[in-house]
Amino acid sequence: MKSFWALLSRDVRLAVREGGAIGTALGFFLVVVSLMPLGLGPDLNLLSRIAAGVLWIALLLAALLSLNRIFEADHEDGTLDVLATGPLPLELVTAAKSLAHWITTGIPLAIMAPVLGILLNLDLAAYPILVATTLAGTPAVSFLGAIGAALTMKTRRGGLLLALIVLPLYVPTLIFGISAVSAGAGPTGLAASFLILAAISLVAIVLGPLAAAAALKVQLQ
Amino acid sequence: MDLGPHAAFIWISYAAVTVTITGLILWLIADGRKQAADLEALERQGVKRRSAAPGVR
Amino acid sequence: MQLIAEDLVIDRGSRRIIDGLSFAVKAGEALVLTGANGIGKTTLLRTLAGFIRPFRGVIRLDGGDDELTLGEQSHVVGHTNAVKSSLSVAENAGFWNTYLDSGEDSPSRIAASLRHFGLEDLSDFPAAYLSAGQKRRLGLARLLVARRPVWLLDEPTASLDTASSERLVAAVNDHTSSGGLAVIATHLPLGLERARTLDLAAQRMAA
Amino acid sequence: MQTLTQRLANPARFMELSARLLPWISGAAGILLVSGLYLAFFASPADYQQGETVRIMYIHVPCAWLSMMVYGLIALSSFGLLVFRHPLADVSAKAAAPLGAAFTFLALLTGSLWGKPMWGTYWVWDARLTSVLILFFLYLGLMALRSALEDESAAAKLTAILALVGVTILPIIKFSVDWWNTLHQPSTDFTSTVDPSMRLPLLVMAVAFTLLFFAMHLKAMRNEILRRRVKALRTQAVAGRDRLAAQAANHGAAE
Repeated sequence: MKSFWALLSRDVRLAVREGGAIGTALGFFLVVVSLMPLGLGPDLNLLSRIAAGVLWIALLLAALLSLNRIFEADHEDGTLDVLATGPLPLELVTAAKSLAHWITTGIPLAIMAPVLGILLNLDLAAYPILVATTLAGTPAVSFLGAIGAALTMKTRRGGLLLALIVLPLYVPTLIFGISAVSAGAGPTGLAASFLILAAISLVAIVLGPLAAAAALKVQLQ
Repeated sequence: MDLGPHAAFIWISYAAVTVTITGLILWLIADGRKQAADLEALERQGVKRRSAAPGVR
Repeated sequence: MQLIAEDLVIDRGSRRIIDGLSFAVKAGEALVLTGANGIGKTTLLRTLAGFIRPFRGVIRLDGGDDELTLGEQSHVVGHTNAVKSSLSVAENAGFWNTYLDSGEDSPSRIAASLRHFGLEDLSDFPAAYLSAGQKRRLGLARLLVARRPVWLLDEPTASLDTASSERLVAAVNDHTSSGGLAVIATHLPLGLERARTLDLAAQRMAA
Repeated sequence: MQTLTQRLANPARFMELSARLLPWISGAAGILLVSGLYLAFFASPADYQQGETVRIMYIHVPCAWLSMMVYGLIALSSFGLLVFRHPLADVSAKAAAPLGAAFTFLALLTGSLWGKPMWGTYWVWDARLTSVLILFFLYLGLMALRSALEDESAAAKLTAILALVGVTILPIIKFSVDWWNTLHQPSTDFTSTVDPSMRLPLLVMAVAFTLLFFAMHLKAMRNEILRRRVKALRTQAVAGRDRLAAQAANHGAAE
């Protein structure tokens, strides 16, 4: 357990100190959301109707950008070899690294989402729901994304390939994330989609590290 | 002073500008102190500059 | 304690790299792997570490911890240093200490390992400032940060100067004399004590 | 005769000069700011259309002005770096970027707070706001590019290229956003005419903010120069404090 915390806190510290990755993901999120009105026209009623979808898609794309660094940097400098011979099973190594990715990318993006809601004239009542659903949904983004990151760790043009592999896996998160925010469903519908969203994340937290560790074992050969 | 029905927006605007600029100024001062202290610590340890201005390449 | 490999056959892709290799390294011994580039030294070390599954044959550590794999009882030093440039020298060593070893007396152990490789005055500097040789030494300091009975070193003297190589040799000698064992791939004669040489080229000729 | 920029080329002389200049600029900015605030709140009338909210203009307009001026300064510094290789040009560009981004952010924020009472929503995709938003992105891009590059002299040149590309494309962006906006809705232009009674406080505030920026910019440049000295000394120190290298050198001398 001590090793797990050591790895988690080291990854968070590296992300904070190197800073670039978090800032780039947030900036990308902002730019993608701002491009939407330029493409669709500045009609505020239209924008507020599609706000939830735009925010979720932009959030997924922004998170996607930072995924490939989860294992790549550690592979390049040989850290991954040493981590693999450590006392921690590889499944927990991938779990710690996915969790660190969620803390340094998922949480900042979730906090940023309502700020960008202003640009899309999102209904004020939807803000708490938006934060809650993005926080509940983004673990799936990091933990499923780690699978793609492990699979494409050694490939050239890994970023594009990663998007191709991982985006289909995000479909359930996207559907229930949006249906929770587009409040038309009413309180019971809202609770249902929120619970399903959390369940998807829980499945991802279990599945992601297992699959990513299996992929890493092949990659380390 | 009566600023009408939208006084809150005026106050928030001024507060936001004040907080941001004050924050920047404080950060600049703190950063300046830190760099000066680092420089002094290095010089006290006997590391000397080789040329007049190696700071700028 | 004894590291034993029996009738080892290792394939990489469709190429057979190692064919029917057997050897044993006893506690207190260092085995030096020699042979030209591409002969399979790195492959053999990565197989011992457990990254590559051999096509045939057995690798085992007699007298080791039965609950751990050989890799988990080994220090593996490859061509890369596993050093993060935005962490300081001390933070790098400290991380590997906590991650690899949960034992006590961590601070003194970290300090001793940095001192052994001549980095003690640099411990507060970010590793980004280090030269290639200094980074290599920081990578090697990992060997002393946590106690492990088996050392698997792949070209450990790469980018080291003479004085630094001597420190590495001293570390390996200390390790073997206190009952550890080491397998080292290298081109250069290192002057190790209690060392045997295994020439992979000759081995291949024999097979 | 030397020009001012030539005399400033030596960082040591710049440090000396800026240390003498900084208190005066800060003091002037402070005095102007206080008098500007007095004029803005007590010596100017409420707008007959917008009421008291027009007082947001006295900080919004200076921030919007600075957002453009600072980008111009960065472009100018970048030009100075790429063409004349002026040693302080990159220090100036690097120090200005976060300050410019902050003022652009404040222009957007105060604009949005000004808009809420007028339009009933915090954000409308008005041509002017949209252009400033894109300017903000350009700032973010500059800072992100610099932070992503480790080699400082390469980072300096590459960000300078990006800044010059940005300043070239900016008018095209402005034009296209205006065009996009007229496609969809009539322009909501609300600052076209400024009543003479508001002109003086606005002018004072604009000058105060500009001086404030220059004071902060000077300080940030001084910090940056110090940071580079520290970095150079550290690099030197790492070589000097290597025990093994020192030992090897002693051996060499003894033999």
